[in-house]
Amino acid sequence: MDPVLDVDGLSVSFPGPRGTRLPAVEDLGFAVRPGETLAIVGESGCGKSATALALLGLLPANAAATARRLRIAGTELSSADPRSSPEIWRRQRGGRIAMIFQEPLTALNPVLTIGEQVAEAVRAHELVSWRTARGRALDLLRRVRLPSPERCLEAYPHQLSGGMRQRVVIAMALACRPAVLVADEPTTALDVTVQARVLDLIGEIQRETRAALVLITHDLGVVADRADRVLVMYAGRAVETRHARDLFAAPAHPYTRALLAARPRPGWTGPRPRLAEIPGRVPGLAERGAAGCRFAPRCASVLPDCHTLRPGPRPVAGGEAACHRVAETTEPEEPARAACA
Amino acid sequence: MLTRNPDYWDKDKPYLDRIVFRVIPDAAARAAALEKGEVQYAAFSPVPLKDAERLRKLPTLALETRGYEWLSPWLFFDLNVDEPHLKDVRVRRAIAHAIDRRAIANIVWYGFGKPAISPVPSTLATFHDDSVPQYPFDVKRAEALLDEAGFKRGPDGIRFSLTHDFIPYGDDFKRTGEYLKQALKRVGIDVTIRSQDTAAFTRRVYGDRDFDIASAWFAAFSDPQVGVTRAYWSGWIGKNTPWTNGSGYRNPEIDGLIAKAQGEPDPAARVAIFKQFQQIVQRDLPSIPLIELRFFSLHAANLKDVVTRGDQIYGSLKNAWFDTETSARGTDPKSN
Amino acid sequence: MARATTGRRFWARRLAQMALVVLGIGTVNFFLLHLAPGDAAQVLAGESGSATPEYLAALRHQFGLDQPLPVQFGHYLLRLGTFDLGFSHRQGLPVAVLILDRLPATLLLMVASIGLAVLVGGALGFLAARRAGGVADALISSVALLFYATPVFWVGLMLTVVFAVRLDWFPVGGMRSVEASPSALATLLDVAHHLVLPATTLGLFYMATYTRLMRASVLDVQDRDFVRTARAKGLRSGRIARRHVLRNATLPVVTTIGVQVGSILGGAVLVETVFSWPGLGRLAFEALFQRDLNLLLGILFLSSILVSLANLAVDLAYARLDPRIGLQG
Amino acid sequence: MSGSFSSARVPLGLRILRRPSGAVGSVVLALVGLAALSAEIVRPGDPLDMVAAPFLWPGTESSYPLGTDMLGRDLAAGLLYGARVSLLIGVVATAITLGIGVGAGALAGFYRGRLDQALMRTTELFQTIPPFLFALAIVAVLQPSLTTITFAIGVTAWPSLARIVRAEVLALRDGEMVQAAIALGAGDARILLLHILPNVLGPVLVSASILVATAILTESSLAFLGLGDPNVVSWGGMVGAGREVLRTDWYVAALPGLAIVAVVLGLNLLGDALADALDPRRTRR
Repeated sequence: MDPVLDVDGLSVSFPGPRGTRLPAVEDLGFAVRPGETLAIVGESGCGKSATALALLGLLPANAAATARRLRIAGTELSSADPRSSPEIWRRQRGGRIAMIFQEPLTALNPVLTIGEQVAEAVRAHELVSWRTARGRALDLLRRVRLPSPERCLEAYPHQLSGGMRQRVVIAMALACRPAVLVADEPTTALDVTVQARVLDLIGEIQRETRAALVLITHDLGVVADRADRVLVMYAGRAVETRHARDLFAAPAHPYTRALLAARPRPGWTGPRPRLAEIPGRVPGLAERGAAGCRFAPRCASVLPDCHTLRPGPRPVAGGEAACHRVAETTEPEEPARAACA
Repeated sequence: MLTRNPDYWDKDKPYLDRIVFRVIPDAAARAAALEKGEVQYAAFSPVPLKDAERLRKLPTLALETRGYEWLSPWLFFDLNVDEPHLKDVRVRRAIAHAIDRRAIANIVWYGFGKPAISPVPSTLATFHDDSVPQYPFDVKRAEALLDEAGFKRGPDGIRFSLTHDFIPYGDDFKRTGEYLKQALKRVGIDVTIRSQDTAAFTRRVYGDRDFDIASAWFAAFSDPQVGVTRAYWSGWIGKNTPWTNGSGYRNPEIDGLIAKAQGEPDPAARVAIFKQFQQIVQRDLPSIPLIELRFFSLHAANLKDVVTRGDQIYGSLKNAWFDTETSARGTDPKSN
Repeated sequence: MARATTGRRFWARRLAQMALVVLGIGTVNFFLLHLAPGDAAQVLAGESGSATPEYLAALRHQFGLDQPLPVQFGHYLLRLGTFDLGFSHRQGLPVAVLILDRLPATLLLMVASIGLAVLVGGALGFLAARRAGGVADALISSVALLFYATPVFWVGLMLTVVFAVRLDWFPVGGMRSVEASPSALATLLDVAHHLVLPATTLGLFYMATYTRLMRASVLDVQDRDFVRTARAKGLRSGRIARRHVLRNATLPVVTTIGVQVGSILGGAVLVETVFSWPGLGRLAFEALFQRDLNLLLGILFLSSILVSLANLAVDLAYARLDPRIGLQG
Repeated sequence: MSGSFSSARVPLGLRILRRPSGAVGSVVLALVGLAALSAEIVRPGDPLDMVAAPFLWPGTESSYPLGTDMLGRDLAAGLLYGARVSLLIGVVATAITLGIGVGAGALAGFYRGRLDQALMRTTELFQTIPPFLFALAIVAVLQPSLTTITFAIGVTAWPSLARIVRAEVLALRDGEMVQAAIALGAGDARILLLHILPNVLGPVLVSASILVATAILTESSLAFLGLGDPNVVSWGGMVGAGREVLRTDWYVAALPGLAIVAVVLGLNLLGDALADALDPRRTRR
């Protein structure tokens, strides 16, 4: 079954000082099959949100996106810049590929009722009357298990809780049964108790609609639980793309290993170990030289080549990793336990 | 709006079917209305004087100065004779010499006025006396008189200061005040102009007498006794009765002449009385006649016989008629 | 879950507030005008050629101006309570009649000019924001600023000279043309024809405020998350602009209208003077110079009611536009 | 996503000049200021003096490049001295407005309670009386002169400023900074003056430039209605006088009109630049 979302060579840049362009995302490639969940994980500022927005052509006006190949739900997009063919991109958005945002409090229009905003999503792609659209909206609100959906139709966003609003956003995303769902940290703004239920809802919907899900997150726990495959990003580049089990079992890239090591072990009974840190900090947009591996300055097992030669992706069990060291050793780290709650 | 009264006593008059009175408070708007023909007749200098020259040249409009002789308006400065400096007649005469009446007539009033030499305007031919003492424009004479009166120029070149309240009837009078300020500045008198509304002006000049020089215009009407003597009769002083004796001039001889004229039946004797009256007041000069105002009205070129009757501008418009033939041909021979 | 119902407490508070403000106005005006030298009788006597002191005294007595100040003020407040605005001795008519006669003209002028300012200004502001940074944006912003910086009467005079006299498209002044128009429609058109220049003059000045306000507001709303959500839903840009951007961007504009009613009435004095529009602004100016105390107080009193009503209307409109605002008042 | 380029804090003045509106605004105001200062040097003597024939068109006579008005007064001198008067009226009136507005706003915002209610009711009262009509009444009552006009404009323009200041003070009052100052035992006056007011400076500065502009416009409107100070040459007065001869010699009213437009435009541009430069959200290089 060929992938429903197939991206290769995706780059996004922003205007820098004195007319230069600064790379936020560099030469990113990944594919997602129907029903499959790809988690994109990395520290904030690594370009994962830019990637998500690029997929829907929602980048701000001053951003520039390019890609060697961009196929979404069967449509081959000639360029990653939505302005090149606005009508095609418009039909994609909400129709074939939909997005779930991070901030439920501000994601909804305060002066329109929930019903209007959900029905609107239906009418954007299907020529149906308002009455039919409202009916569909009601079904969608039931589908996302909102309490008393009839009243929600007439309610305004400020009358709903954060979790309820996120369910509305999900309902809107589902409106036209998109083939690809992009969720940009969908639960970060919610409290923990609500998070799990929202993620379950998304998973349930994905199984039912066989949609491909791109899940943007910085929470490794969520990745371990929900993701089939994982793409680890660092400073705009993919450092490792693997099956989730293989990644947690034997992280190939030093950065991935450092990320996993930085997690607290709830079950640990021994003396409380000092949490491992990654020295230095993520390079700002302006400090990303083209040559060499971006993680080199902070890498514990850095090699001379790392500073000069950019490591290409090398095959590893269940995927690939971009690191000069990968060729020689892939000995497993101490066994990774099941992810925390 | 007035509509034609079919059974008017003066048969088959008035010729006009309807007269509509429109209230246009702004002078510029009045000028535009006349120019566009929305309005066909306007009296009492309805438009800014400068515009009048322009409008008179238009083929569709005619400017009419006749009709105001009955009114005979004259513009003058009242000098408060109780003011320490103006008490001295030499100072009053110096001020008269410092003022160029031709400049006021031609520059300040754009030619809509004639230099006046006596409070009895020349339009009252029988009573007007042009042999009254004259005060021609002579700055050196003015300075000499002021020195003679003992008001030398101070280190800053100023002899003394006065205030001037101009009659609040629009920009023309304000300009006259501004002219006075410059004229007296040349002879070392520093003038501060004060502007206020009508109520404050009349109370200040004719009631509280809290002023130095005030400007005003009176209508002399056809007989000095009707319009002129009120400015000099001492009975009115300080009674807060507007448009009377502002200067505060008290001269029993003048009061006597005024009373005599009221009882005098013989016209020739009344003329002699008023000639003597003019000689005295122009000698004492409590108020300085500046110019005889030439009011004008503007009317459509094809509107004829607007001003015909004795009471002239106040007359009814029963004789007025629209000459539709000539205006059709566009050329109107006798437009003045 | 429907919006907070309109509390009776809200209405009680607002009416009390209005009464207090109006009472304050009455006090301020009354003493302000008593500071002025001369009074209505003085003016009447002045304008009628000349008057004997006895006549003046009689006039004063008739106008009640000879009573001690506190008594006059007491009378005034008493009458204010019963909405009897007193008698304009100058015009020989009760103040209320005079005001009601001139009120429609001023309301028409204000509604037209605010309407023009908000609609045109808003549209231009919206356009400028959509093309932010472009030539259209720079052009619109500078033209708006230009009108904001130009004296209202100057614009009025210029428009009269060009459009009324030279091009003869519009009448020079007044509210109705001389010929009595037969049908109501003709009268309506005639008044509208007269209204164009004065409303444009007053409107252009306030248009600049709304252009700048709408532009800033649209720019702000455009970056909001829910607009991005709307785009993510694949809505057409026109719909996004109307339903999402514009609806939210108009909120601050509505509040500004309330605040500006007072200053527009002030602007009306100038425009009504230039175009001899028979409105309250001009009447107030004349009343001031004729020391017609009752008339002027009546107008200022009415203007305060007008402003309070406008603010009330704005609050109601705002509550309808923005569901988050209940009517706690 | 895109990192912000937070470089060292660029001085306010530089940030204003960097913005196009700030640059143009400052240049215009500098020119007007220069004109006001150099009046004596460029055109010695009294601008109200009748120095030449009336109605000389600009450019017709070399010694009077901008021509003369209906009384033969030199328009160039009028504009130069007029700049001084207009700026004087604008600045002093705004100072009065700032005094009352900031005072009322700060006290209302800081002390809240009955004082706040009382001040806010007065603000509302002043806001319901049309400001121009109110200024008109004051000037007509107290006889038009430089002082009465300035006072009238100043006293009728403060309500909107009071509201802005009150809002700012209310926001700051509950901030940690103020709580910390209280904790250190600072008295109310100290807190208000040293901590709160400096932070309110931004919005006050912005509205100050707009207030000066409005004051100059109001003065010209008063002069247009015949309520200008007759002893002083002011742009508003010149436009008012020029109105009478508008149809024939429109330059008499046009030139001072343009001067007013220039200053008000300059002030507004400066206001925009200030607002932009001081707005924390849009701190650019």
